[in-house]
Amino acid sequence: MTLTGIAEFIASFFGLPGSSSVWIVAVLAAAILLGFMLLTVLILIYVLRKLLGKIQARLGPTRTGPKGIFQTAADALKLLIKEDTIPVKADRRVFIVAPILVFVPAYLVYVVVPFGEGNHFIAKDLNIGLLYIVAVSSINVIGVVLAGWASENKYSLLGGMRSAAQLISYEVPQALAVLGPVMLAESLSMQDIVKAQGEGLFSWFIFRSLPLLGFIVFLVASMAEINHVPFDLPEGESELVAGFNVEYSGMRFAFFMLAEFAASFTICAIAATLFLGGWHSPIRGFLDNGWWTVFWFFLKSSALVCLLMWIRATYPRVRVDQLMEFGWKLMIPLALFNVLVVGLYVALGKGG
Amino acid sequence: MIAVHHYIFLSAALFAVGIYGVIARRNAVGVLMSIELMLNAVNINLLAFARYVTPTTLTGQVFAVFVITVAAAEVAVGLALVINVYRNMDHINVDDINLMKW
Amino acid sequence: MSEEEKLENTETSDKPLKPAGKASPGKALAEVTPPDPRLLALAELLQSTFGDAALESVVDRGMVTLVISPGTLLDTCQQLKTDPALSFDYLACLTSIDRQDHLEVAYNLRSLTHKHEFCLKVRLPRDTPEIPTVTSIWKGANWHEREAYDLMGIHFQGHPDLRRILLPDEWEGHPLRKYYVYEPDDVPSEQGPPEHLLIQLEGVE
Amino acid sequence: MDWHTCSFYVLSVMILGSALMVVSLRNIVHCALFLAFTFMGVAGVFALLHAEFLAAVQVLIYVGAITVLILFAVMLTQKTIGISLKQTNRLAPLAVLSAVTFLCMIAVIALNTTFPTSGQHTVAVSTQTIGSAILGNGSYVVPFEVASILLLAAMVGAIVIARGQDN
Amino acid sequence: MGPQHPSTHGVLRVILKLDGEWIVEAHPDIGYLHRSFEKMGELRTYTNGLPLTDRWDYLCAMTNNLVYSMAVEQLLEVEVPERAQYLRVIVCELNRIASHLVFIGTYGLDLGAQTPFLYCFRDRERILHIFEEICGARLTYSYIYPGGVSGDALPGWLEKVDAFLDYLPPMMREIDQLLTGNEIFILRTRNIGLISPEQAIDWSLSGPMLRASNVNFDLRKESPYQVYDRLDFSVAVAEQGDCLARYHVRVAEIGESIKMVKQCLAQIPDGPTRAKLPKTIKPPAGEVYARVDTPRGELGVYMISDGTDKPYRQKIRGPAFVNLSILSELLPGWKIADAVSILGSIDVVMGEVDR
Repeated sequence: MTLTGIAEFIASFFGLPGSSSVWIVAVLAAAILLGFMLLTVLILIYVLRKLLGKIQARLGPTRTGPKGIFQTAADALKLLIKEDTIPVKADRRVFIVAPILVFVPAYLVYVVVPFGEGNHFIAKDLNIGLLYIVAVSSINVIGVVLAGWASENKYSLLGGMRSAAQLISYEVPQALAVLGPVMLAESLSMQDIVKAQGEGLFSWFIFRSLPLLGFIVFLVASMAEINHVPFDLPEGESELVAGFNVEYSGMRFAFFMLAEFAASFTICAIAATLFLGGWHSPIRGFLDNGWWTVFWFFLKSSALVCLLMWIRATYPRVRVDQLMEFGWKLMIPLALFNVLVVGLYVALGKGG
Repeated sequence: MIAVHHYIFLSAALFAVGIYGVIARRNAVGVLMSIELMLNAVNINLLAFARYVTPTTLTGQVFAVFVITVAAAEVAVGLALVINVYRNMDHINVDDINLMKW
Repeated sequence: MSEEEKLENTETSDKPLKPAGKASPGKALAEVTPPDPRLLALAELLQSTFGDAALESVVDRGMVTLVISPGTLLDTCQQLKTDPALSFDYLACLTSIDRQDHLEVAYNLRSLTHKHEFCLKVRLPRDTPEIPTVTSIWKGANWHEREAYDLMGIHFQGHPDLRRILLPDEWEGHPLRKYYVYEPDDVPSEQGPPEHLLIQLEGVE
Repeated sequence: MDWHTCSFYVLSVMILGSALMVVSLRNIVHCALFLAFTFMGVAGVFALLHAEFLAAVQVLIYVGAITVLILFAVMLTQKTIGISLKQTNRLAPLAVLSAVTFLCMIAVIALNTTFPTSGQHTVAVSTQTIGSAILGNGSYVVPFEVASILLLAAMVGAIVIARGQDN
Repeated sequence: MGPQHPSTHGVLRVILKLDGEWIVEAHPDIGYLHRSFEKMGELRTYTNGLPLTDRWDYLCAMTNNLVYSMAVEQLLEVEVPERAQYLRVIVCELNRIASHLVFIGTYGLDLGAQTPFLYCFRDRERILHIFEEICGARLTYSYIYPGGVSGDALPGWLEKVDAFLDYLPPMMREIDQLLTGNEIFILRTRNIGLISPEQAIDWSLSGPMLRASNVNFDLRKESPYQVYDRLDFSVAVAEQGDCLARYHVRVAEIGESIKMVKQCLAQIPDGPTRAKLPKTIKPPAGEVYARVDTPRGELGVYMISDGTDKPYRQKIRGPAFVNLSILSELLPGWKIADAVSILGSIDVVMGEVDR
């Protein structure tokens, strides 16, 4: 009942040439991933608002449906219906392309995320998995800059440039932080990394070598990458009103929101895979096969998502030059140090 | 089946577009972009040969990596020059940047 | 003009040092509160230092008031601030008053070191309300003076940025002037109120 | 007409199309956008040639960094975009001529020569093999170091030039 | 930063001249909320002029009523009964706590932290509930009348205040942990918008703005009015004079206010809550400058009576009006993001700036 089976069935059903089943598998996988992503984003937004409500001693959405579960669906519908205005002076084509350029990378990363054991829980286990993630996530910088530039207004251009600078300066520590697990697992492919963390809780990469350092560097750099709260400069409401997406409304604005939330889930998923042993259970061998692996994976990534939301509720915003300084003067040296330590750990481990 | 010469046509075409861009483009940044196109054409060729002519060794791919690094360095310096020219002469029109000292 | 006279004599009786709490009509309830000795001492000190310039000095209901002529304002304030015995380094409030036959500016000064305060008043002729600015001495006076100019029309010579602060720039007239009654349809022009308003405010010349 | 050939043609159309756009459009920002599409197309071709590592590196460096650098440069030289002046100078016909002659020359050479294509299947190219190829024993360690020094020099040079004399 | 800017606490426009990210010049442009209370004051009698005072500083209406009533009482030289004075101090200090809570909440919001805002407003709700019970209104109380207070404390009201005072400290610790210990908050506020003591005195700042620049001057201590001389409390002073110091001074003041109200509850005597005053108040001619220490600084009323039943002139000295005037000298040299933080730390209420 694997995907390829379904693909052959469809190929034969429509009488297409046998070899094209490869295409159909790709299309099917893409559709499933897209559906999965939209679903997670919907659930994520709902959980975020409920959790924020809880932390801030208020209720969160309760109107739409029992306990407000249809709230995000209502929001999405509202955004769909709202009229898509394009500023007159704006550069139409670039204005339309920009949100797509921001949304597509967040979606492409899902290809490599290992949801469970075996390769029917992963779209395509590329052997350059991690490098692919870093490469793809560097595309949205163009989208952000173009979005800022296309809406022809001073505030959004400044917001666009500022967030592009932020994204670039935090890409470096993120890529370096990712090197830790790669060295420990001696492979870029995500499944191998997860397999290397097989032996129970203390084999996870978060504890190996200098505990927590790589994990914290990666998480903070990724939070800056997706403009999460302490670093949400582009939407710094109090200074530049709503940064680069000030001119967007309706469906296009939904693209930006979708990309942001999808990216926040992927960040947690990758962090869980790299540092918290992906789909392995904490106790060696216990419930470690088949559908249970998917359960562990979601448990860990949703725990991380809740952590992110908690941080979103408590931290104020950082000033832009502090952000840059923090990025260049603290994060990159820390990431380099982490690579050094893990390198020593691996070399000693192998040599000793 | 796709053979080597298909890839060579592709890279030659890309290279030709690059040449046209370098010569005909008035804006300095446009010229830099065309140079990038030419370098990419070279890369395609390298990898095509690596794939078809010497599939066992990876020299082609290693060379491609070096070409990419050189290209990155070249763009960085080129754009720095362009910005400096813009700062002094308030335009980056390649035809008018012809005097050695301004 | 009866109300006018009554106002006049209570205000500018020329006895230099009037005991406070003078029983005046209409205050039958509370007994006369004995003047606070500290206030008397302060009034004494001010009288001695500015004897000549001071037109009069009044201690009334917990506040010492010293009236001086506009000409001597700047150096009096300078001395008030720098003189170690006085050291009035804090300008609490600057009030502009329209006394119908003349304008007044009251400076409430306070010394944070000696913890005493008093009110310095200056009288200005109605048609040319000109007075030097004190922003050079207390920067805090900047906005107070702009407000006085905006609402009362007192011109402060040498003020760094004398323009309207509260009202829109193209506003005519100065609302806090006594005759100023703003009816939306008949905005009074600078030279004075429209005729039909005159009867209400009989005090105006 | 298996998926290999058809995706090759799709990709090459995409590359050549957007490359032509890059050199012909008036608005420089649109050119930069099409440049990004060209690079992605080229990355696709690399993947076709079983060089996944190169494809990822291409996307990371070209699309992620160089295009953004060009966009930043374009935005800094803002005035020239406003008036989209005639983008091609009087050498245009000559340029077309030289490009076409070059293309025909290469085509003729490519058709006549028979390349010694060896039939074996490519070795499974994984990051390990490339890593050892670059840094392993008896391989390209020296050029690698030279390349890194070159990058350093370029970085320092760019910063010094771009900073200008103001500080 | 136009009048509708989300972080300018009301309708304040600051014309900023920028050089890239840095502010070169700043000219606050006020007057959008100008209702000319001073002119209206002159057209109303002493008693029905009081409801006007609630609209000056709408976050701390009790102190406005207090200063207006004290001015009239000084003119009449009438003595307010003990119980009324204690009730006045209780109510003013509670209002101070409420106003400081609003400051902490909005300041956190300015810098991006949403949670403290909701915590502060939840606690402030309880204070407003207590006020509603004693004077019927949540914001515009008109509770303190010339000569005393409008209504005596209902049975059980004092116990409610006591219960609130026990409820507040743990909540304050919670808010404290959220903001004070937060290193990003400290990063955004430490030595930003520095005001030296001389500068503060020269620009005649008052209240937390003055005390945060190491100038120990509090009207409640210097010239104690009502029953403040019978309460022992310490004046919260900080040295650095930056946004963080101003924040700490205000948080410390809440603690002090809790202590004061507790002592008032202990010492409050029984007795009448209003002095006998004639139907229409006609104070003898004269001039008086009454002043009170509000959460924003020294609120003063320079009242002149000419023997009639309407004040001849009523000048309102708004603390935030003066505190804001330093902005044009304070902002240049900082960045836009700092401008938001500095403006927030001044705790401006446009009502009494524009009058």
